[in-house]
Amino acid sequence: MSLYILSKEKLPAFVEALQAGFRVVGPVRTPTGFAFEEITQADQLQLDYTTTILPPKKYFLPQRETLFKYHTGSNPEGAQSVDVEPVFQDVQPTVIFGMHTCDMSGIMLYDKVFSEGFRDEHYMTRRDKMVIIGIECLHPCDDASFCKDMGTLTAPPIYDLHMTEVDDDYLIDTGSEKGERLLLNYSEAKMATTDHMQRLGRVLSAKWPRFRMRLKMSKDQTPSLLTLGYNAHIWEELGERCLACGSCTNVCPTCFCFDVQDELDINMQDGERVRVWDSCQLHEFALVAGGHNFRESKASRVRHRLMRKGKYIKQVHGLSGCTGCGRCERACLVDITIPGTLNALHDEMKVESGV
Amino acid sequence: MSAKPKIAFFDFTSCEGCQLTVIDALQTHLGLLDLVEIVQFREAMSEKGQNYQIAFVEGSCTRKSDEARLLAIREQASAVVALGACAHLGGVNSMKNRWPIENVQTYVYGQNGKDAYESYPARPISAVIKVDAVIPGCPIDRHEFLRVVQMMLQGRTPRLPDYPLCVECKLRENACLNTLGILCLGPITRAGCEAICPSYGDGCEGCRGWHPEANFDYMREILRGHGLSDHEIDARFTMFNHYQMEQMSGHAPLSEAVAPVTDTSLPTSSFAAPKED
Amino acid sequence: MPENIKVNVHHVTRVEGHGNIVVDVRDGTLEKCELQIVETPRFFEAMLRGRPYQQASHITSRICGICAVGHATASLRATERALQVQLSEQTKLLRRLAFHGEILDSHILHVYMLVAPDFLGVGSVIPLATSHPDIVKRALRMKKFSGDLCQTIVGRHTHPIAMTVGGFTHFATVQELVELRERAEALIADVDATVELFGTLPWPAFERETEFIALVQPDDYGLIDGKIGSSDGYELELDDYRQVTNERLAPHSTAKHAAFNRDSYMVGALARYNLKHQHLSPRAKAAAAHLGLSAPCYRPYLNSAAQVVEIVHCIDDVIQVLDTLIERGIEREDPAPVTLSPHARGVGACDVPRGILFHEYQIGEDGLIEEANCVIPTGQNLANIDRDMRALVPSILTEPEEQITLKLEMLVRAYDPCISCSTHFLNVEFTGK
Amino acid sequence: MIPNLTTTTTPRAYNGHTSIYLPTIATIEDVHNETELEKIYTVRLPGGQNLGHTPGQFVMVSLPGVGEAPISVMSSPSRTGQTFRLCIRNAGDLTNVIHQLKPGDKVGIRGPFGRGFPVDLYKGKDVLIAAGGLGLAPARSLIDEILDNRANFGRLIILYGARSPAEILFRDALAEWNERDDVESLLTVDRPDEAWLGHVGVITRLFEHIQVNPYHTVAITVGPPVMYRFVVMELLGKGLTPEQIWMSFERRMKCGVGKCGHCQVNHRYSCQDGPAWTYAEALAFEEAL
Ligand SMILES: Cc1cc2nc3c(=O)[nH]c(=O)nc-3n(C[C@H](O)[C@H](O)[C@H](O)COP(=O)(O)OP(=O)(O)OC[C@H]3O[C@@H](n4cnc5c(N)ncnc54)[C@H](O)[C@@H]3O)c2cc1C
Ligand code: SF4
Ligand code: SF4
Ligand code: SF4
Repeated sequence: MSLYILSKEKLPAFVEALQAGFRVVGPVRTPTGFAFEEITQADQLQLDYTTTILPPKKYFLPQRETLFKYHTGSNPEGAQSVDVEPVFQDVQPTVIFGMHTCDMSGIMLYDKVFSEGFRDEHYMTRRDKMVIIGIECLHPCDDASFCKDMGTLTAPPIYDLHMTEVDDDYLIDTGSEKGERLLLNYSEAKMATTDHMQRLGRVLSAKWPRFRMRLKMSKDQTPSLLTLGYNAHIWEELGERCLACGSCTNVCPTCFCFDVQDELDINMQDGERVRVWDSCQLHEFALVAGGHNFRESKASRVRHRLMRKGKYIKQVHGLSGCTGCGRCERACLVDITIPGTLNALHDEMKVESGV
Repeated sequence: MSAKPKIAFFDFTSCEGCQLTVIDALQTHLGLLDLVEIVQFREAMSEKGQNYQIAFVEGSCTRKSDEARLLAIREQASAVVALGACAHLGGVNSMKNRWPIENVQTYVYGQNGKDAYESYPARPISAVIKVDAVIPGCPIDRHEFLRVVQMMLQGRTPRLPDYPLCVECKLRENACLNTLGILCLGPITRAGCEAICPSYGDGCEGCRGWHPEANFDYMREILRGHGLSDHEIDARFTMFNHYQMEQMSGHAPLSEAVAPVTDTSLPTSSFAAPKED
Repeated sequence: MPENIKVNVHHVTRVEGHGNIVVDVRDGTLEKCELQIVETPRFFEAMLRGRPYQQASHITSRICGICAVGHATASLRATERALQVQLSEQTKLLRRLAFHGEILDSHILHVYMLVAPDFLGVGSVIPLATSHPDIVKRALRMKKFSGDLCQTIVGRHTHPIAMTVGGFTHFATVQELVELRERAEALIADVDATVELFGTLPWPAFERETEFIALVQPDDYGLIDGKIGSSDGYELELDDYRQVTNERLAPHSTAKHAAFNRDSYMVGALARYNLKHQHLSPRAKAAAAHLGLSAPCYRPYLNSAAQVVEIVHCIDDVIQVLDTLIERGIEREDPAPVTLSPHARGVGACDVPRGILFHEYQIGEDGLIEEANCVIPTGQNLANIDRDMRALVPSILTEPEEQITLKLEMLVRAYDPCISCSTHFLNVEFTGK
Repeated sequence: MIPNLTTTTTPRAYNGHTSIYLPTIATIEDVHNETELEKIYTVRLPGGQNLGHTPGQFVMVSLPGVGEAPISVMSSPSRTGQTFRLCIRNAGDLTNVIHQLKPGDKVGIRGPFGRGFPVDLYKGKDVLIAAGGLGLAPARSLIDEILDNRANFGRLIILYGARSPAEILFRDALAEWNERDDVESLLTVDRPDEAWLGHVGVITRLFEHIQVNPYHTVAITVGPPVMYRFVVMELLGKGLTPEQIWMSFERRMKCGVGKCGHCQVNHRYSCQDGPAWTYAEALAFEEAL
């Protein structure tokens, strides 16, 4: 599609214009960092943010989401009656500003998960109303990032608009017609000139050396590394350390597992069935009636997470289960990290194979 | 629906904050009164019915004479629910257990304290009678209270979350206090309060008790990283859970560290105890 | 006149904690008349020994679920005075808001749910929900506001979270304060209706002259810090609180009673009213007039009326403090620094719903608490309740026993005793049966 | 490639959208006390609509206000008209409340879900079914389907292990199978009582009493997780290949439609690609057994 240019000072006007027709979400400053939140005033938007605790996935799959409402009662003869009515929560025109490339990769996976097989209309109806405006990462968020290793340092093809900061302007690529229309209708963006494009090229090529590689292997090798390392010693060590707190999965832009619970009104007749984020790191996750737990040890759960991130998700959906965003590493209080684990596994396997 | 189930509230050694939370729950959920009939609630009413099916017991058992009352409640009720940390864990009351009981009696009440103020080490009520369900917390969470009542009315056994508080804390997108230099016991504490303390900037103190997989060794490592001494770590671990830590390790945490225990003459605080006339 | 009367109220209800009233009249003479405390002792002072000072306010708020903010405040003040902490103006204002939230919550609970049923002839607030739904709904509405006020500032009322040594760990946004301000304003109709309702109640006429003690501050109805004032004309520094709560041997009893200038004194809303009514808000003054209060007032039953007056005052003050804060804006401040030194002592005092409360700590250089003492309002009031009962009983001996019992129970309840605050009692009578 | 035999349901539409989580409200027509722990429910969908399942598939049964759980369909397709049957053990929270239901009460039903047993693949073969405990309920669906199309199959061997005589399911059916010449059925209990005259011991003990032709046999085993490893060893010992052995996996399930992640076995979802698997498939998954 086409490249446009919008000067930085015109951005607030764009945001304000959008607010008339959309809920506008973007990174804002919090007392301790940044978070994706609804923007009420244009100047809250912090496009030069580093990272957030929760990825923007919370707007795509809310922490707690109502699936349907129910009403139970009884008819005059005493027979039970039950009515159910589906709920599609948070389906409203929404513009999400400033998604980093890694987080867009997470949403690309979500789109597959919830549309393939049984189509999850709760997700899809919400998704249809979303406009994604990405922002090109020009600097690593911090030392925990390993997006370059995971190949997510460039924008995946799911954005409607994608912005790159070039001096005092944003160069904006349009990823969809919807995006282009939005840009033209709500902002003063102009077509980019050759000069702009040259500057963009310089900015993009200059960014790569700023990012370092952390993995001792390429991302394409992780599935086989994990297959070989299924019974490696490292899992026991990590299992010992792990707090089983699930922080790593909750902050992960590709984790989507959920629990389903019923909530009951005080009248004991009406209520809602909701889904809430769940984590495979928790003891109960694979426990079944009779007390058998398919992942009893923390070691098996830590391994399962790494398997999912580095192998299983790729097997099923063809996309990497890890975006290299580094959030799990920042969240973990006992320093269990994906690069650290994969590298240790790599070393252990090398020793084992005598290489 | 048939006759409303009758419920009763009882208090033992406690601050009555949990009962107060029940009263507060009525602010938003007056409908509770349509579901159950409250027949005893000393803090809020004069009527005293003896005919109850569910007994909510607040407070720890801290003296021999409490036991008979607890047994009588157990005898009458078809279900006993421990209301709050005092009843569930022993709670703050168990902090005194690190000393011989005479030590605390005389410290606060002078040399006569031993005789005038009956007491023994604080215990959760489950140490005395069988408990069917627990509503943890200091104080309890009012929504959890309502949920437990509803579940019991549905004929279900209320179950507690078995995972750490960090789960709920992350869902609220709190910045982790332990990474900001504020101590938090969230990683070892049972969830269910929606991480209310970390959400208000103060570390979790473990009032809901430990979750079954609590990793004490690495929690200690985290706290040592804050520069805490072992004594301070034990002080944090035992604010609500002295009884549990003692049961787990077989000895009263912190007890060696306190001088008066080795001192055979019992301490009388010039500071706190009333003067002898 | 009946010759023998035995009143034995086992566990006075609708008070916090456990107390028994025992009256024994034999051959027309009063043999025994006392409020027995059967609450289990809790040993908080002993428990505080060896704890990091940061834990103190969280531990001591668990002394009492109703006065949790009060205990936390007194505890923080004791720690802060021991560790030479200077509070910012914003911290003081925010604490004042949380404190008012608690006073409101406690007073509303007490007058509506614990006292009103007596006058409306029911056993509790629960039948009241059917017989007088408007009254109950109003009470719950007002309570919800006070609860939400505490929640906004400190996380919750019972066991406040965000109050810490030197300041706060959480800051409400100005937007939240603006919303509270609007709700407070809207609540004034309910407050007026409360004054109206309690203005119609027939308070018993019983009267007994006594000494009143409360915290006093120049030009303010302040409830945190200040000096200790007595209606007998004394004023003492907080550090001298032991002189006030001093224990003496009462002539008729072997137990010790807290007494200062006389053989007993009263603390609480009525004491505060008597000592500093001139600093009440104009609307609170009008309410006092409507409720038949005028200083000095020696009618203990009117303690509940004084609480209604304080409800009015607190709402007015909440609005004023909110205005100040909204205008200043809220700044996220780190807690003020502490200075540790060997055996540092500090006294903290505040006037909680039931009266003046003292905490005193000695903190070592290692930050661990070495000694602790807490003196609670109900403990101070017990001697006065005893004397009131002794004065009251002879005048009502001709009435039916249920009436006597009810009047005695109502008297005890008027003091709003918070017996579960049994850190330690100074004057418990454990006379054998 | 794993064949995917999933049948999709048509969930109710709302504003043109559908929710895969919305149950259809069905009526309980009959409740039969089978044992102390198990009850059999006859369920009718609105309008007597046919469930349209294959043996080994399951439905998500829910009680709004309590929760939802996967339950295998006990009826065979051949015996499913306007109603179908579920055999439900009181195993926990939801099932305990389900056990309090009476005829006329409502339950939510979603499904059928998952890959059942590929009956067509079994045609012309000898079929050996080894069921442990509650595993006989899903197995029953297959057994009845075979019995109702008896000519299409070779021998039918049913091995069933129950914990104790009191826990034996489907006594009537067992008696009937015993009577028939075209069914070989053997029953054992782990813990006999005084009156028990039959086989004693775990289910694997029954294998010494049967002979199979490994070239013509498929084996289906359903039971508690601990059972599979031992049954599979017996079957391999009789010369069956991993491809000839089918098993059904119980996993925790919260959605039934391959989203919630609970039922994952390695990268596979048990609710979609299972619960029926061949042992050959399972061998590729470290997590399967
Ligand atoms: C494909 C499939 C088919 C099935 N078919 C049948 C069938 O035909 N008949 C039948 O009766 N059952 C069947 N089940 C099993 C049935 O789904 C479970 O028995 C049911 O989910 C139990 O749910 P519940 O709500 O009653 O138990 P819950 O009490 O909710 O338990 C649900 C799960 O949580 C675990 N759990 C959670 N918290 C705790 C805790 N604190 N302590 C212990 N355990 C805990 C339980 O062990 C159990 O696994 C099948 C399961 C699957 C996967
Ligand atoms: S964040 Fe760390 S400690 Fe917590 S579950 Fe994940 S790996 Fe374990
Ligand atoms: S658990 Fe806490 S709030 Fe509840 S009674 Fe005990 S000390 Fe009070
Ligand atoms: S603040 Fe506490 S509860 Fe929250 S994530 Fe950190 S350790 Fe866990």
